[in-house]
Amino acid sequence: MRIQEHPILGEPQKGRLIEFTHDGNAMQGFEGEPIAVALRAAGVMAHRHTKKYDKPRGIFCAIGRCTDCVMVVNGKANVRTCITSLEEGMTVETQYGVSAKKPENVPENKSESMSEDMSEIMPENKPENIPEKEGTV
Amino acid sequence: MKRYDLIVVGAGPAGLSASIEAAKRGLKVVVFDENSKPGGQLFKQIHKFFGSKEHKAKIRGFKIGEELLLDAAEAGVEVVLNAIVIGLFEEKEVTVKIEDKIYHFKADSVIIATGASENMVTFDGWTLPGVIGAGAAQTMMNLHGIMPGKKILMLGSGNVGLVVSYQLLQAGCEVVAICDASPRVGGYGVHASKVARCGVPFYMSNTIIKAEGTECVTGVTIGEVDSTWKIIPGTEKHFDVDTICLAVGLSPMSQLANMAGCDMEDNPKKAGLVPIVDEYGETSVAGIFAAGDVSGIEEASSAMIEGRITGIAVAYRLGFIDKQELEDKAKELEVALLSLRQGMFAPENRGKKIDKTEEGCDISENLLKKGYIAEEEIVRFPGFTRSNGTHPVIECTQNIPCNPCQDACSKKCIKIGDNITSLPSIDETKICSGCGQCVASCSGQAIFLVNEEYEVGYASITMPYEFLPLPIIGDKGVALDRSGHEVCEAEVVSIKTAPVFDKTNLLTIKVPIEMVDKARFFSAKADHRNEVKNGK
Amino acid sequence: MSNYADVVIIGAGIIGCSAAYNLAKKGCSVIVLEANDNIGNGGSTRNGGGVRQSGRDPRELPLIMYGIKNIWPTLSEELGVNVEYYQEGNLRLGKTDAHIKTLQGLTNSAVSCGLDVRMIGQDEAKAINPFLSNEVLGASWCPTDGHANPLLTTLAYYRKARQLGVRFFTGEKVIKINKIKGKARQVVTENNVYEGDKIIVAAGFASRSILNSVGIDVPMVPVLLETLVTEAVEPMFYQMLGTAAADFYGHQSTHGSFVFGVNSGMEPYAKPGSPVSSSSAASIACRGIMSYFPALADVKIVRTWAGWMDSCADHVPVISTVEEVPGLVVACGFSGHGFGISPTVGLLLSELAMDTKTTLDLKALRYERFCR
Amino acid sequence: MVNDRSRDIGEFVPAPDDDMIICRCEEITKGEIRSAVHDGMYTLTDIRRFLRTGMGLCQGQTCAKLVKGIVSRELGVSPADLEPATARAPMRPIEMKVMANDLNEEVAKHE
Repeated sequence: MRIQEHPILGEPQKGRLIEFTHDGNAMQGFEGEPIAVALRAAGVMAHRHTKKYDKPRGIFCAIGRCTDCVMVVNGKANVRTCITSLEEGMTVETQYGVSAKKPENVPENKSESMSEDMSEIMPENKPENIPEKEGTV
Repeated sequence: MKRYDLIVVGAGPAGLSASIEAAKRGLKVVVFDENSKPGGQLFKQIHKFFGSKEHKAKIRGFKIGEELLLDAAEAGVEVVLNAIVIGLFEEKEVTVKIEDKIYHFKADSVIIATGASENMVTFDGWTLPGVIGAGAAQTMMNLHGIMPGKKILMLGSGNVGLVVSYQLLQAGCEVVAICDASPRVGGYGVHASKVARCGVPFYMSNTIIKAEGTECVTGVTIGEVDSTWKIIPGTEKHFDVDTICLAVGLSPMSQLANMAGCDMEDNPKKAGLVPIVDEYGETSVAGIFAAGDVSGIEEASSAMIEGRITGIAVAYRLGFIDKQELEDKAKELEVALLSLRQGMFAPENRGKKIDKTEEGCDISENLLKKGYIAEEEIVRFPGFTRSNGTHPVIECTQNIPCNPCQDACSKKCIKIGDNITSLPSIDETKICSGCGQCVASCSGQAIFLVNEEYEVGYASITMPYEFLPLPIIGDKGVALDRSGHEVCEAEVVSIKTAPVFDKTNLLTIKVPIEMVDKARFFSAKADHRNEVKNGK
Repeated sequence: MSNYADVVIIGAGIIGCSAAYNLAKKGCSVIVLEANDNIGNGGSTRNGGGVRQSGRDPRELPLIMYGIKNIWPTLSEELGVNVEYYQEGNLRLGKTDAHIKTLQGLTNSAVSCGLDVRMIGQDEAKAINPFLSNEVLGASWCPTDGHANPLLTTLAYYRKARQLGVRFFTGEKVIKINKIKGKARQVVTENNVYEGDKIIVAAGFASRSILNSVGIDVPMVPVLLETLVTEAVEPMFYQMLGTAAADFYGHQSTHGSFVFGVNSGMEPYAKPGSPVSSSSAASIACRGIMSYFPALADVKIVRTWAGWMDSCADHVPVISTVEEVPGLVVACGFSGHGFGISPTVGLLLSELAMDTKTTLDLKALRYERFCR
Repeated sequence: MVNDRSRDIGEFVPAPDDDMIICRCEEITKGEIRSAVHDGMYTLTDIRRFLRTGMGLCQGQTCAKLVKGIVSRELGVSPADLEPATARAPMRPIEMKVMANDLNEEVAKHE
C-alpha cells in the first residue's frame, strides 16, 4: 500500500524503519510517520471496537478531528493514531470501548443489518438545494 | 503574560498570508498550528492552481505553501508547530498546549484561520473502517505516501471529489466509479474530463445504499435516485471496493470563534456556521478577526487573499499603517478576490443551471451528466480548431477564472483577453511552435497539441501525462477517447519532461488520422486497468 | 390555549420543572416560562451532581434526608428516564489538620441532626477508595450520600411534566409581576402576559429583579460555577467526592467520564454577562484533583464550561410563600447546592402553591427571615 | 424568540433508517434523536444533554451538522434557525497533568 514513487512528489521521505507491536505482534513502520499509516501499510483496518455495540472503527478523517482512529498506545487509551507519530518499541493495541480489554457479550444494534427494503434513503444524502460548497480547486 | 501584536491561529494559506502582511508592516506576529507541518490544505494539494498569475495560477498547491513559509520567515513571523490553541478567552487571552505544557499568551489582535473540515453523509455501514473522507485520502497519499486503498469508490463530484479521484489514480489506486446524488457534476468540467478519460465512469443521480463488510469495507452498492432522492428499485449496482471516499463538501471549523463569543450565522452560502465578519474580516468581538475557509468555504486562492486583507486591516487597527494604505491595498486585493468569484462557479451561480457560456455557446450537457464532452459538442467551442501543422486544441468549455494558457504561449496563439473567465480561443494567424508550454501550464490539463499531418494516414496528439510508469518512445498501446474507451492502436512517438513543465510530462502518440478528434489518452496495456465493465 | 393556568412558574431549571411535575401530578394546570432557549440552562446543568447530606447546612438537612429516603431511590422509574442515581457514599477529603478540624465540625453538627456520618482516617478512606493519594489525612464519610446526572434529572422532570400537560415556553423572558387587587396575578414577559392563581418564582439569580417588581428582595449575588468533564475511562469508583478546602467536588458518571465542579476562588469576581470559564480555572482544578487522585493524571479533559449560581446571603435558599404578596411563592438562592434537594423542593413547592400543609417544616427557609 | 414546547409537531413515525448511527463517538442513532425531539427536546442543546450527542471525544465536530439536519427536519424548521451548541475550551482533549502544567516559573514560586 506504500507509494514507492509518486509522479509529482517523487519518493516519499521516510524516517528510520523501526519495530513496534500491534496487539502483541511484531510490526514495522517508519519513525515519525503516524501510527495509523504504519498500521494501514500492514493491512490493519479496524483500530477499535465501540463500547455500546462493539462495532469496528478505523481511520475516517486522518487529521485528528473525528477520534475514530483512537487506540491504546503504551497503555494509554484514546490516543489518536492518525496524528501521533510512531516511535520505536511502541505498544499499540486495539481499543475495546475505553480499554484494551475485549468484552464478552454486547447488545446487538440492528443498524448494520438493515432490512433490505431500502426504497427510502436518508434524505440528508441529497445535497441541499444548493450543492455543497466546494473547497479546494 | 507574554503579549504579541497579533496571534494567528492556523498556519494554512489564510493564516500565513495574514501573518506575512502584518509582519511586513512591523507587527510582532506569532502563528500557532496544531500540525507538525504548516501550510494547512496547501501541502495536500499537488495539482496546479487556477486563477491568474497574481493568484499564483499553474503553481502546485504545496509549492505555494513552501513559498509562503519562506515569505513568513523573511518577514520575521514566528511559526510555532505542534501547538494546539485550546481556548480563546476574555481580553483576547489565548491558551496553547505545546508539548506537555499550557502557555498563556495575549494579543492586541487575534486572527482565527482554522480552516474547514469535511462533511459527513450517512448510509448503511458508513462507520465501517475503509469509509474515509476525501481529505483523509489526500492526507494519506500526499503527506504520508500511502495508498488509502486499492479499489476505491468516490462519493461526490465537486472539485474535491474530482481532484482527489485524479490524485488516487496518480498514487496507483483504481477508482472504480464516481457517484453523486446530484444530477450534474458539481466541480470544474476540466477536472471531470481528466478523470473520465482515464476510464473512471460517472454515475450521476446515484448515491450509496450500503457499504458491505463486517470488520471493514469489502464492497459497496449504489442506486439511482429520483427527483425526491428516493432510490429507484432495480437500479442497484454493486462494486467490489476496499475503500469509500466521501467528498460531500466542507464545513468551516468555527468552534474557536463560537467560544470567543463572536456572533455566528448558519449561512448556506458559506456552507455552515461562520462568524459574521465585515469586509476586513473583523468579527463582532473587537480585535478578533477571521479569514479563509473558517469564515466561508472557498478555494485556497481566495483564502490567501482574504488573509492578506485581514493582515493589513490588523496593521491599520493597531496603528502601524495609515488609513490610505489600508484602503488602497484592500481595494487592490478586493479586485483580485472578486476576479476569482466570477464565471459559472461564482457564489451567486451556485446551484443554478447555466445553459450558455458567456460567449453564447451551448454548454456541454454530456460533461455534466457523464463527466466528459461528447464529440458532437466539442466542435462548437472556440478552443477546438483544425489547421495544418501542429496546433493547440483546447477543450476548456466552461467560464472559469483562469488564464495561464494565454501567458504560456510565447507565439500568442491563445487568446483569453482581460476577462479571465472567457473561454480560450485560438488566433489562427499565429503559428504554433509545438513547444508544449500551454499543455504543461494548463491547470485543468485541457490542452492538446494536434498535428493532422504527422505522417501519411496518421496524426500526432500531445497530451499532459502525470502518471507512472512513464511510457517510452516506441511503446505500443491503445488510445482512449474522452470517456476512457479504447478507440484504436497507438504508438508513443515522443515523451518530453522539463523542469519548467513542473512534473507534467508531454506524451505524444501517433494514431490513425480518423481518430484525431477522439484519441485523448494513452494506455500501455491492451486491456488497460480502467476498462469500463458496465455495471459489474 | 389561554395564557391562564392555576400556577405560573418562572424558570425551567430543575426546581421549576420538578415543581411543575408535582403540581401536574396533582391535577393542576401549569405554565412554565423560561428566558433561555434551553431547559435548565442555569445552575441545573452546571453542578457536580451531588446528592449529599454531609456538609449541608442544618436548615437544609431535612430536605435532603427526606429526598434520599423517599424520592431519589425510585425517581428513575417515576420519571421514566435513568437519572443515573448512585448511593455509594460521600468522601469529603482533608489533607491538613485544619481541614480535619473543619470536617469534624460539620460532622458533629450533622450527627446532632441524626445523620449517619463519621470521620475516618487515611487507611479506612483508602480502603473505601483505593485511588486516594497518601496526602489525604482523613475524611468525613457518609455512606448514604450519592450523586446523579444533573442534565438527565432536569430533563427527565421536564419531559414528564410536559407529558402531564404542563405548557413550557422557552425564550420567554419575564420582566415583572403585577398584583391585581392585592394578589400576585399577572406575569409580564417581553412578548406576552400570563395569569395564574399562584406564581412560583424559581429563576435563579434573575429571581431577584423579578421579585423586586412586587416589592420583595432576596439578598443574593451571582457567583460563577465552573465545571469540567473528562473522557470516558474504565469504572474506577462511584463515591461522591468533595474536599474541606472546597477546591473541587464531583464523581465518575455511568458514562465513565468524571464530572468535577471547580472553585478557583475567583468565581465571585467573574465579570457579568454570559458565563465564560476563566482561562486558568481548569488548570487550578487539575492541580487540586491530581493531588487527591494521582491516577487521573492521564485522563483527558474534553470540555470546561461555566454558569451562574444564585448565592444567597446566608447560603441557604428561600423556599416560602410571602405574607406581603399573597399568591407568590419564592424558590431561589440555592447557592450552588440545589440539585440534591430539588426533588423534595418540587414536592414542597406544589404543597405551598396548593395551600396544603407542607411535608417538611419550612420555617428556617422562609422569606421573612430577611425582614424586620 | 418564543418556543412553545407543547406545539404540535406531529407524532413520532418510525423510519427504516432509525437504527442508523449518527453520533459516532457516543453511538446515538437517528431514531433516538428523532424520538427525543418528540419528547420535547426542541433545541440542539436539549438534545445534546438528553442523549449525549456531541459529548464524545470529538465534541460534536463530526455529528453536529447531521444532528442539526435531523432535528430541524423533525421540528419543521430550517437548520439555520437552530442555535448550535456552544463551543468550549479545550478545543482538543487535554490530559489533566498537561492542563495542570500551566504555571510559568515566577508564578510557580509563590503559588
